[in-house]
Amino acid sequence: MEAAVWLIILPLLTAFFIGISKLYFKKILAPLVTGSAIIYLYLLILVINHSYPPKVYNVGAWGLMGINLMVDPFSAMFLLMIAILFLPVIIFSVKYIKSHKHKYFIFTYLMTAGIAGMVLTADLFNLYVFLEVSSLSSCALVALKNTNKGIEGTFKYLIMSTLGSFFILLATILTYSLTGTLNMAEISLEFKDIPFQIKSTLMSFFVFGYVIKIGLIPLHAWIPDTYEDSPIPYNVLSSGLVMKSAVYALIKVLYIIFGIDFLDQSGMLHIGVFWGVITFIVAHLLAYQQSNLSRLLAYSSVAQIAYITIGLFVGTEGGLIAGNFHILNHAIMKGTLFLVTAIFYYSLSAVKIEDIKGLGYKFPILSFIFVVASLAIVGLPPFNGFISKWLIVEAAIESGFVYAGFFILVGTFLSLTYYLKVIVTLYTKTEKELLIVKPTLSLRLPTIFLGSLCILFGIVPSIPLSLINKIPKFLLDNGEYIRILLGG
Amino acid sequence: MSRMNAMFKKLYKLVLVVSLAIFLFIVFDEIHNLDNNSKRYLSEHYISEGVQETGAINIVTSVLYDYRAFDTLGEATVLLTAAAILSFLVPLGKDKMLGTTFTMIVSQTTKFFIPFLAVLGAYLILFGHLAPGGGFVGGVVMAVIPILLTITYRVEFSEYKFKPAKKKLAEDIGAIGFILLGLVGVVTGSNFLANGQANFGPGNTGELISAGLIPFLNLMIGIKVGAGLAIIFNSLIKEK
Amino acid sequence: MITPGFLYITGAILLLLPVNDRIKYIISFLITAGALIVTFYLIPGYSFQLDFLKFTLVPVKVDNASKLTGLIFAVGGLAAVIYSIKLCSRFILSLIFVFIGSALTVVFSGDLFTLYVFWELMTISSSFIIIMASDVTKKTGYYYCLMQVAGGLSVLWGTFLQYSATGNLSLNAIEAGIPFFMLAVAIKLAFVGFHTWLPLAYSKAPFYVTVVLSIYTTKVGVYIMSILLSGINILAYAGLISALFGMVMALRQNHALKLLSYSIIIQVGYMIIGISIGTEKGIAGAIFHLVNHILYKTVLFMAVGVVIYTTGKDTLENLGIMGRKIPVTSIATLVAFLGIAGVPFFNGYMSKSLIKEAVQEPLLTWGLNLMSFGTSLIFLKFIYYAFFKNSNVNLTKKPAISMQLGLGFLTVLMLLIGIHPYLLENLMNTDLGIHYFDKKHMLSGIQPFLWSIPVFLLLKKYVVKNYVRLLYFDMYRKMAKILVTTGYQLSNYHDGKLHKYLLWATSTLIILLVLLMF
Amino acid sequence: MELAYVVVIILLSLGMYTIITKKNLIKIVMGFTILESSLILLLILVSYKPGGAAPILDKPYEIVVDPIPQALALTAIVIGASVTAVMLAVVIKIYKRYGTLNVDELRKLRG
Amino acid sequence: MMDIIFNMLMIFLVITAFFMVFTKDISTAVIALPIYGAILVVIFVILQAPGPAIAEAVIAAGLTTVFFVITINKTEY
Repeated sequence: MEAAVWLIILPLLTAFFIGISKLYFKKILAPLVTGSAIIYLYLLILVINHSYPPKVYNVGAWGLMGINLMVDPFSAMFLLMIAILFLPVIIFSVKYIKSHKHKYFIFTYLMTAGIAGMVLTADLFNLYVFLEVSSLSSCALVALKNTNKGIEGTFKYLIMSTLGSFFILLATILTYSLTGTLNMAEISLEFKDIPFQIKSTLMSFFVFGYVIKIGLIPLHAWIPDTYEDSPIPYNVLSSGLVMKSAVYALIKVLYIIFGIDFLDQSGMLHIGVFWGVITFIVAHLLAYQQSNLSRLLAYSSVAQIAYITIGLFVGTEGGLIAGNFHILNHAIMKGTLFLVTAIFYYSLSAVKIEDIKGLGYKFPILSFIFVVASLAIVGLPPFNGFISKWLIVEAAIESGFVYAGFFILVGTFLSLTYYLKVIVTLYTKTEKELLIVKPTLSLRLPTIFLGSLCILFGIVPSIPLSLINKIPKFLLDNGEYIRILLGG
Repeated sequence: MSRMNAMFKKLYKLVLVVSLAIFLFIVFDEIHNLDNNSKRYLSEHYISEGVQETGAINIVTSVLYDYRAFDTLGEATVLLTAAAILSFLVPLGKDKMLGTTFTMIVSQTTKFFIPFLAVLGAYLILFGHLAPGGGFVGGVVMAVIPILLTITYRVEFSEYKFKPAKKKLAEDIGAIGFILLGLVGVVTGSNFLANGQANFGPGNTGELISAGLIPFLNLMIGIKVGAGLAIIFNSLIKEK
Repeated sequence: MITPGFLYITGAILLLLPVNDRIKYIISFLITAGALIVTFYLIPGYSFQLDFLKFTLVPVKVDNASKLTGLIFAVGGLAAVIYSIKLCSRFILSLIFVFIGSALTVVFSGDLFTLYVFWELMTISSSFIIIMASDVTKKTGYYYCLMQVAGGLSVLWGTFLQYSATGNLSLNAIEAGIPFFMLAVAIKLAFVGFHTWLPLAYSKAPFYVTVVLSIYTTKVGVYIMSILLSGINILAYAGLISALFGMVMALRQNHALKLLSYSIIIQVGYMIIGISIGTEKGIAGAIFHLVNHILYKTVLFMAVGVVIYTTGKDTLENLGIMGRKIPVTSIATLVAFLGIAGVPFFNGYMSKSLIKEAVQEPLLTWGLNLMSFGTSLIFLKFIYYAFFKNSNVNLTKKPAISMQLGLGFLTVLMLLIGIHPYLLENLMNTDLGIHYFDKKHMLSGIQPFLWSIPVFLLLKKYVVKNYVRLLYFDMYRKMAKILVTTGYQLSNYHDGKLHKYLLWATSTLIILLVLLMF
Repeated sequence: MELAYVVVIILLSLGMYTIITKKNLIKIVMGFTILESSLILLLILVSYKPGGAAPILDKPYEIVVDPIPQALALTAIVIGASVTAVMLAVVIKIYKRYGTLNVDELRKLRG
Repeated sequence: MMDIIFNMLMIFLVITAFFMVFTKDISTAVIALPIYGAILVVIFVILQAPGPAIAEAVIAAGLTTVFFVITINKTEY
């Protein structure tokens, strides 16, 4: 399982080499980043292929005394998401990013390293460190355009995310002082004897810290601000990976450390589902009001993450499968939408919704993809979003959260209101002469790739589901996970 | 009415903070009553076996650079990220710090200090596994040299002495070096960042050349942190 | 196994390829005719199973009723595509193919999952047809899509309730979620109160789009209602109310397309009554009426389309073009008029008498008579404008051959069914034991029509009046306004103050602590 | 020793209070440094054992304080300092762009 | 004896923190920052944590204060 640690080292090394290449040989940037991304893709596929049964890698060969990396189906699903998004975004960015190009790639690679670290690690403090790596580089990317709005968004992001990290660190420290260890498996074993009240307080700190980064209502306010004036390819990674990595960490902490039984007793499952319902209703209503396309998509991200939250907090096998599938699908759909938006911005600096008027006739294929992705994200058949929403609703009803299922359908309707608004604008003819920069193939190809995945996973959902189906076994029964991590 | 509103808002914030404090108090009290010191078998293992296993006397260093060296990698990355953010947030411009010039005495004293600082930094870095200190602290002390130069002689001089590109290069080399040292473990058939377990010459404990790779890791971190902080400082200063 | 729906969707994908006009014609003709042939040779009782996720789906299940419905859908598809092929672009044509294909798949679907997926696909494709078709239909398409998706979502919710109650997705024996299926069907059928989308979409959209939409949208609703909700007697009165409402509204219209749209509501009322009776005759009558209605309403829409095509407008005044200038269209219109009025030896007559035969309660019988009477009245107005009122409208261009071909094809079918009504029974493999052309049925069939002529002559000045103010009240727009206002208020709370956000965060923390600790 | 925990709580609450009430951006960043320092103090308190020696084992000691939280504290200090530096840089940038340090005037992003 | 010093230091720490937060002038607050850091350093040393103490002295009390000073310098002139 040497490849697992390479998943973290390779982006780091690439980032450092980009730093050096900026000083001495600027020309090699594009081959360097694409080459590294291709190798990274290969490594990811290698690790995903060997993810079942789960494997443990001891950093420093210290066994349980040091830090362990663990590849289980849950992290493999996440790695699959990185594999799908990362190379297209890198290829897209090579052409798209014009200013601070080196810095952009440095931060992107650092962010990916942080996310890969968060996904793979089985150590609580290590999780915090990598969380900090990914959120700090993410902040940097928000500020990259160096505009007023970008800087303001960065500041808000920094403040909120640092507050979240702070509570995560507090909870981590308290956990250490209670259990004397930082290994998740050992903590989980030790936690069996800890009084209920302490555990629930710790859990609320963890939940609060991660939820700030996930952005459920009312902790969501910074998310649209960071999306509004940042490089759009970054938004793909931000909504696809950064927010999701926080979801991942939260779920891992809750399900592995605290265990499903405790979540049920303490009422966290109910809180999570209810929170999700509130969030997507409000987020949909807010998204309708937006005139800025990125902001609209950001609010939509908040809503979609609420669906994911519902799926994951339902607490059954079906719910976990549905939530994870929606994590993957949302990354693909939102990635497609953002990439198309980015091409619109690249071609005629369209920011507002009315700026894209009439583009449906200028870019027929891209607009078609935009329509496909937005219908998918609304949850209409036969696209991938529909399948995962179907699974979420089914799981919610199955475990008694009938109201959640009903409101998901209401939310589908609400999300259609604003996506259809955008689509209608896209296909409204305009008198204005549009000055258009033709997007090159390297911009169009990644977009088309992601868009076609929307259709593919909608018609043949069994491809990703074969991997995702293995996840609930390790989350619902943390004994299995603990046994493997402890080397049994 | 608006004053009432403002008063109410303030009170509400106060209530929030106080209730947070009360919750924390309850939790701390309960944790305190639990008596958890018996559970620290991991740290007891570090204390009883750490010196033999890693060869470093300073257990904190051996935790940082051996048992939990992966954390340190992440931490160094955070610092590098911060340095990178600052260096691009700043447009190229002249400094405007204070705008005063110092007297002869100050500059002479600075000159006088620099060798001492260099020696102190080197000591802190190289003896990190034997005494308190280590790469981070030593790196910071090293970074004070360009900072002092900047404060006393303005940025131009400092950057003439220590070119920004060189600092950036040093930072990257530090970080890459850390990873390469970690990869030594992989090359020799052990795991990434292996040191104590891979038996890289623990040497005689208490000596300078001991504890395997720890001094070298310390050195790399020292270079990285020193260069990174110098970049951060100069960037902040140059911000118009 | 090739199903007609699959064939159509393949055709849609083929049409997306950059082909020239000639190939476009060939592809369209082959696909539509092929689908008709395939549907004709489907064997009742055939079904096909498919494993998807953890369900076993039945994408194709043929029985007598679905075969007849599918056949008329395929006929309508052939006629409509021939009619509109010259007018619409390749992309719109492709969407139309998706639309027809999904409608056919819905008809042959054997489980709720397939039903929902293709129901929604119909909605999407038809909305995009409306949105893309012209510059003035953007808002209409938006409204239409939202309404239809609301209906689709209630199908979905009903499906979920049914699935969680029974554990399977089969179409028979609906136990749970009936109100939601009702809501869905009501929206699809343009039931009174849910009808707002229909006149709007059908009158604003280009006429060739309207022709296609009018064949399938409401009829799929009728067919699904006959499967899922048959035999709920109370709905018969609801259908009656809906039809009477449609009658009143239709009488007040000045535009041909709107008049026809409201008349759809009346005709759908017949089908609702037939289905709600629930007996074999009732349902068969409803299905037959569906077939007949598709035929004559499509012809009428096509005729109005020809008028719009040749004169540019769809006001009733412009119908005066009919007569010698466009002979084929005029004959077809007359035939369709006699059909819709329920005159014996024309096609509407047979299904109307069948439904009347099935109805037992006197109130409903009188209602049916009233509906027939109203229909005749409305179409007398139509005919009056078309043939008897003097007009000085001139042709601006000649109607295309393809349009007349589509029109003529359907007219021939109409005449055939009118003269030989047992044709439909044979196609459905049933024998209802009714003599259509005996005295009792003939009398009761022709009476409303005969009554309507003197009434029309007497009340001509009220019926033919140009109503300036139209009754128009749309509560959905009001509801949408409330939602938008709420969103605006919420959006105002996000005023960019970091302190506010931090305060929300801290409050959340405290709430979370309180919730979890106690 | 109990006093120390109370101090941690006080510092933490004080930091939170600073962040949610103070208008000045620099004060807010200062609130974060207080928060960070409270956590570091907590870490050191967790590591402390009465009568323990510092974890530098040049000779065998009876009781040695826990080294792990100290290592974590070192990491936390560096991360905290990095974040503070970034925040301050952004504050300077905001001052250049908006001409103010009042947090309530950062309202270009809304809705 | 040690306990008293320790408790005194703790109280000083809190007072410094309150001073930092509630003083009107930012410069004064920033000047209190190294004092705060210094007290923390002493506390760390008392609590047998020399490593973090040095780090705190150099990084938190030293560098962070310098950063704050620079920020004030850049924002008030």
